[in-house]
Amino acid sequence: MNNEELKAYIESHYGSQLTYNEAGKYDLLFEVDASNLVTVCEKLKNDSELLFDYFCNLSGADTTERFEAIYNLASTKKKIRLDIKVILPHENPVVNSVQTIWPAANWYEREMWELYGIHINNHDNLTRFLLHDEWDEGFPMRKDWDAPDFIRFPDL
Amino acid sequence: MSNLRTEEFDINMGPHHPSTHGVCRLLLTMDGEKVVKVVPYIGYLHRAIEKICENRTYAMCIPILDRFEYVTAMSCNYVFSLAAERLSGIEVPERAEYLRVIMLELNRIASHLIFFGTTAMDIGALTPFLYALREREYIMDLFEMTCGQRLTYNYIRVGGVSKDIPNEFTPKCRETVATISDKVEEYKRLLNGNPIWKMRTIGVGKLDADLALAYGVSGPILRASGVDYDLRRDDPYSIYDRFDYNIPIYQNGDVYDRYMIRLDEIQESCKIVAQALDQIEDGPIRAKVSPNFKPAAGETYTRIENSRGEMGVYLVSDGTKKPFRVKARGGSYPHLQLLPEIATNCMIADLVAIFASFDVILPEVDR
Amino acid sequence: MGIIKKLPVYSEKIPGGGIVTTSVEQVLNFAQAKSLWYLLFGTACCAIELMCTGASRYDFDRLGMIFRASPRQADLIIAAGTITKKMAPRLRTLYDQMAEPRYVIAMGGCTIKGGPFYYDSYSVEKGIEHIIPVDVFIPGCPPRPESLLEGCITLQKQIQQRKLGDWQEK
Amino acid sequence: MIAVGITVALKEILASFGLSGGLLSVVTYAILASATFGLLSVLALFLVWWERKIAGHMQQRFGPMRNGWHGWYQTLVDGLKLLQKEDVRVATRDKVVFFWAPVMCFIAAFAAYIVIPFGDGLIVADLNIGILYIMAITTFTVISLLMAGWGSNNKYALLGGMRSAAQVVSYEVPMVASILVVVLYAGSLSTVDIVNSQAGNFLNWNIFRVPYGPLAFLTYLVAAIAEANRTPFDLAEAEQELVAGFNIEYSGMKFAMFFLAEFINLFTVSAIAVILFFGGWHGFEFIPSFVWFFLKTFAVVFLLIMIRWTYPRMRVDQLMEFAWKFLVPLTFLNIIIAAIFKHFGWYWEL
Repeated sequence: MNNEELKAYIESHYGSQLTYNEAGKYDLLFEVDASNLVTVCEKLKNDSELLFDYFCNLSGADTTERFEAIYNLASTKKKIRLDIKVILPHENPVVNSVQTIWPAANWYEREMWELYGIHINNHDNLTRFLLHDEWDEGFPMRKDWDAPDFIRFPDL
Repeated sequence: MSNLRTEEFDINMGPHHPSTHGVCRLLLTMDGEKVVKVVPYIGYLHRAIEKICENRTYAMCIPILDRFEYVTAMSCNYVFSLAAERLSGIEVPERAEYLRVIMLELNRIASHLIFFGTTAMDIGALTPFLYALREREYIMDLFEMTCGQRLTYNYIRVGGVSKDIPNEFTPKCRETVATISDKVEEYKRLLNGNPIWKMRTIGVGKLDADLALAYGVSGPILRASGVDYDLRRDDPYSIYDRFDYNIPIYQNGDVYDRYMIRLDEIQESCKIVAQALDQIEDGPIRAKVSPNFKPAAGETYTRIENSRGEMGVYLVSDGTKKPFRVKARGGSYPHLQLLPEIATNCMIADLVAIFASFDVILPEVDR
Repeated sequence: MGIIKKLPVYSEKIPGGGIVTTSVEQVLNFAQAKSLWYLLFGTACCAIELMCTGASRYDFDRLGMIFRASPRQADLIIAAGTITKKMAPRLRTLYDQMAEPRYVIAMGGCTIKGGPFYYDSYSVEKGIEHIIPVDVFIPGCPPRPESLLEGCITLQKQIQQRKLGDWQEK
Repeated sequence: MIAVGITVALKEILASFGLSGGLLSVVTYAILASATFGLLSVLALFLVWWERKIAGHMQQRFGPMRNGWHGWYQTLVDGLKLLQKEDVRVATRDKVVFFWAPVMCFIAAFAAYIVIPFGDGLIVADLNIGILYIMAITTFTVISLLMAGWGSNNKYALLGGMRSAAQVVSYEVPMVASILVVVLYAGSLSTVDIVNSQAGNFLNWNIFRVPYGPLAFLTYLVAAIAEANRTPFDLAEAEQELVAGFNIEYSGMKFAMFFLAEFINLFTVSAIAVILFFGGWHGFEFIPSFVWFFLKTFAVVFLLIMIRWTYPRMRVDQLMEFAWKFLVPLTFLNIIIAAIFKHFGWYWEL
C-alpha cells in the first residue's frame, strides 16, 4: 500500500475522525480530536487492512499558542507508516493515554508530561524520571521556559 | 525449611555500576539471589539535546546529535540529514549515497563489536572484550582517515558528506572488512561451543514476538524474536536496494539469539561494504546547500535501521534557519522500558546478561 | 597514615632528617604515581574512549593502571563524560567514598565547562570543578586515547612532585 | 639434595647455640614460619605480576611495562601504594567482624604451607594428617569471606559472602573425594608420603595411573578453581554483578590482604595438585628437588590463569547444580573404581 492508497483508504474509512494535514512531508499526517484519540488508535491497530501494531514515537511540541502531540505509528506486517497529530490548548492541556493499546507509549507519555506539562489521563505511573528529583522550575521544553542559570546561545 | 522466615531486600544497581553501561539506575527487589522486581530509573544523562537543537542552525545540529548516540554517531548524522533532505527535497549525489552507506555499515560493525565485547564481559569472559575492541580500532582508523574523528564524526551533512575519502581508504577498507568477517568466525569459535556460555545464554531472557511488538522493540532484538522487520528493506532509504545481503532472523528471542544475530549482522554489513566499494564511482559528494539552509515548512518523522534498532528523528521546520522541533528517538528507549517485563523472577546474573543483550546505550535513552 | 603525615614534624628536628623526609617522600610518591587504579566511571561519549584506552592498542595496564569497580579501592576517578545535575550528587558520593589519597581527571569538554552542552541546556552541570577538586583537565570532545594517556602521565608527574602530607590538605 | 629435613637441620644448628627443649621447638618453627611467610609474600607479588602479564599477552597487549623490566616491580609499587591508602572504615560496619575478616583470610591462606613440601625435606612439619589439615585450614577462607560480607554492612558484600560460602562448602565435597583417590593409593594422609609414593619413574605419578588418575585430577582442578574463587567460579567477586563482591568496602591494607590471600590460595591449590598428582618434587636427579616443585606448580598456576582469562562466569544455581549433580556423583564413582583397581592390584609400580 503506497501513500496515495493509504490516504484514500483512511479518508474513506476514517474521514469523520481523521483530517488530512499537508504539513507532513514524507509520510501521511492526519489530525485527530483529543477526545477521539483512543478510539481511533484502537481501530487503527485492529483494522485488518492497516494493522498499526508498532508504536514508533510520540513527541510533544509547543508552538507557543497551542500544544501538539504527534504519534508516529507503523505496521510491521503491511509495511506502512502514519502520523497522527493531536492539537491541545495551551492552557491546561490534557490527552488520554494510549498505553492500553501500545504499552510502549508509557514512557513517551511520561516524558511528554514531564517536559511539556501535558497531562496524561489514565496513565499508571506519571512520575518524574528525566529531570532530577528536586526539580521545581516548570516544564523546560516549553518555548517560553527560562531559569536563572539557563544560558541561551548567542543569537545567530 | 519452609517455615524459615525470609525477607526481600532492595538493592540499588547503579547509577554507577560496571554492567549498566553508563548511568542507569535499576532498583532491584531481591529475594536472595532472585530478582523479584526491577524498576529502571533513567535521566542521569539527560542533556537536553532536543532543547539545544531548537536554538541552532541545521548544520550546527548535526554535531550535537552526534552525542545523542555516540557509538553509532554516523547514524545520528544520517538520520538528521535525511530528515532535512526529505523536508526540502534535496537530491543527494550518487557518490555521497555510497559513501554514506559505507560509513553507516562500518559504524554498525563497530557498534556490534562493542556489543559483543561488553556482553561477553558482563557474562564474565573478559578477553573477548579486548578482541572486539582490537578489531574496532581498525574501523576507527578508517573513520579517522576520512573525517579526522574517532567517535563523533559530523561527517554526513545535509546534502551529502563533508569530505571525500582519501585514495588509500578503499584498499584499507577492503582489507579491514575481510579481516573482521574472518574474526567473527573466530569469535563464534571462541564462545559458541563453550558449555558455560551456552548455559548462561540459551533460554535466558526469552522475549516473544507479541510482547516485543507491543513494547516497540526494534532492530536486532525484534529480529531475534522471529519478526522479520528491517527498515533497510521495509521502509527503504538510501540505496540499500542495490546490494545483495541477508537479514538474519532467529526465532527463540533469548540472550543467545540476540548475540548470534549481531555477529551475523556484522558479516552481512561486511558484505554490503565490500559491494559498495565495488560499485562506487567518481562524482560530486555534496549537493549545493547553503550554510544557513532553510528547508520548507513542514514536518516529518524519519527513521533508519540503526545497530540498536529504529533510530528516528521527528523534525519540524517552520521555514527559518533553525529547526522548530527536533525529537530524537533511540532504539534503546523502548528496550529499557521492556526490561522489567522479562527480567523479573530471574537471577541477578541473568539480569546482567539480559541487560547486556539489549545493548542499551544510555544517552540514547536520556538524550 | 598518621605516622607518615607526622614524619616531617619529627624528622626535621634531628640533624639530617630532611634527607630522610625527602627520600621517604620520593618512594611514597613514586608508589602512588605508578599505581593509579582508576574507578570504572563513565557517563557518556568519553567512556567509550576510556574503554578503548584500556583495550589492546593503548593499554592502560602498561602504566600500571587497572580498573576497580569499587570506589574504595580506586585512587583515580576519570570523570569521562557529561555530568548532569542529576548525576552530580552521585559523583560527589563516589568521590567521598574513595580512600585518600585520591585524584581526579576531568576528561573531555563536558567536565571542564559543559562542552557542547554549555548553552541552552537546562540539565547539564557546567563543569565538575565545583563538585569535586580536579587535578588534570583533558580537553577534547572526546579526547583521543593518546590525550588521555598524556593526561595520566601528567598526573603521575604531578604526584611525584608532591610534598609529604600535601594530599591530606586537599 | 638436602637429605635431612630442613626442620631437623635447623634444630641441630640451633641446638649448637645451646637451645633445648620447648624453646628450641618454638624458635625453630618461628624461624621456619617467618621464612615461609617471606617466601610466600614475594611469591604472591610475583604471581600478581605474572597474572597481569599473561592476561595482557592473551589479550594482545603487554600488561605492566613501565616499572622495571616488563614492569617486574609493578606489584611492589601497588603494595606500597595500598599501604599508604586511607583505611576506610564504614560507620555502619560490624567493628570486630570487619577488622578480623582480612586477617583471618590472610592467616588461613598462609597456614596451609606448614605441610607443603617445597622439596625433598623442605617442609616445616610433616604432619601425619597433612592433607586433612590443609583441607581444614583452607576452609577458614570461606569463613573470612562470609565475615567480610557480613561485617561490611553492604548488600553487595553480603551477597558475595553468601555466594562464596555456598560455593566453597559445595565444592569441598568433590575436592575431598578426588583427594581420597590419591590417599587410597598412597595409604597415608601425610604429604611427604603421598609424594614419595610417586617416586621413581614419572609414570608413577598419580595422573598417569589410568583410569582414575586423570579423572581425579580434573575433578580436583575444577573444585580447586572454585575453592580459589577464580573464573569461571569467581561468583564471590563477580565484578559485573556485585561490583566487587565481598571486598567492596575494603580499602588500603585490608584490601591488599584479601588480594594477596587470593593469590596465595591460587598457589596453594596448584601446589596441592602437584603433590597429589604430579609427583611433588620428584624429577630428574640432576636438578634440585625444589626447582622441580616450583616448575610444576607454576605450570599448574599458568593453566589456572589461562582458564581464568578464557571462560565466562557461571550462574550461582548452575554452579550448585554442577557440584552436586555432576561432580559429586562422578568423584564418588571414581573412588569406587579406584578401590576396585587397588583391590585387584591393577596398577603399576615402576
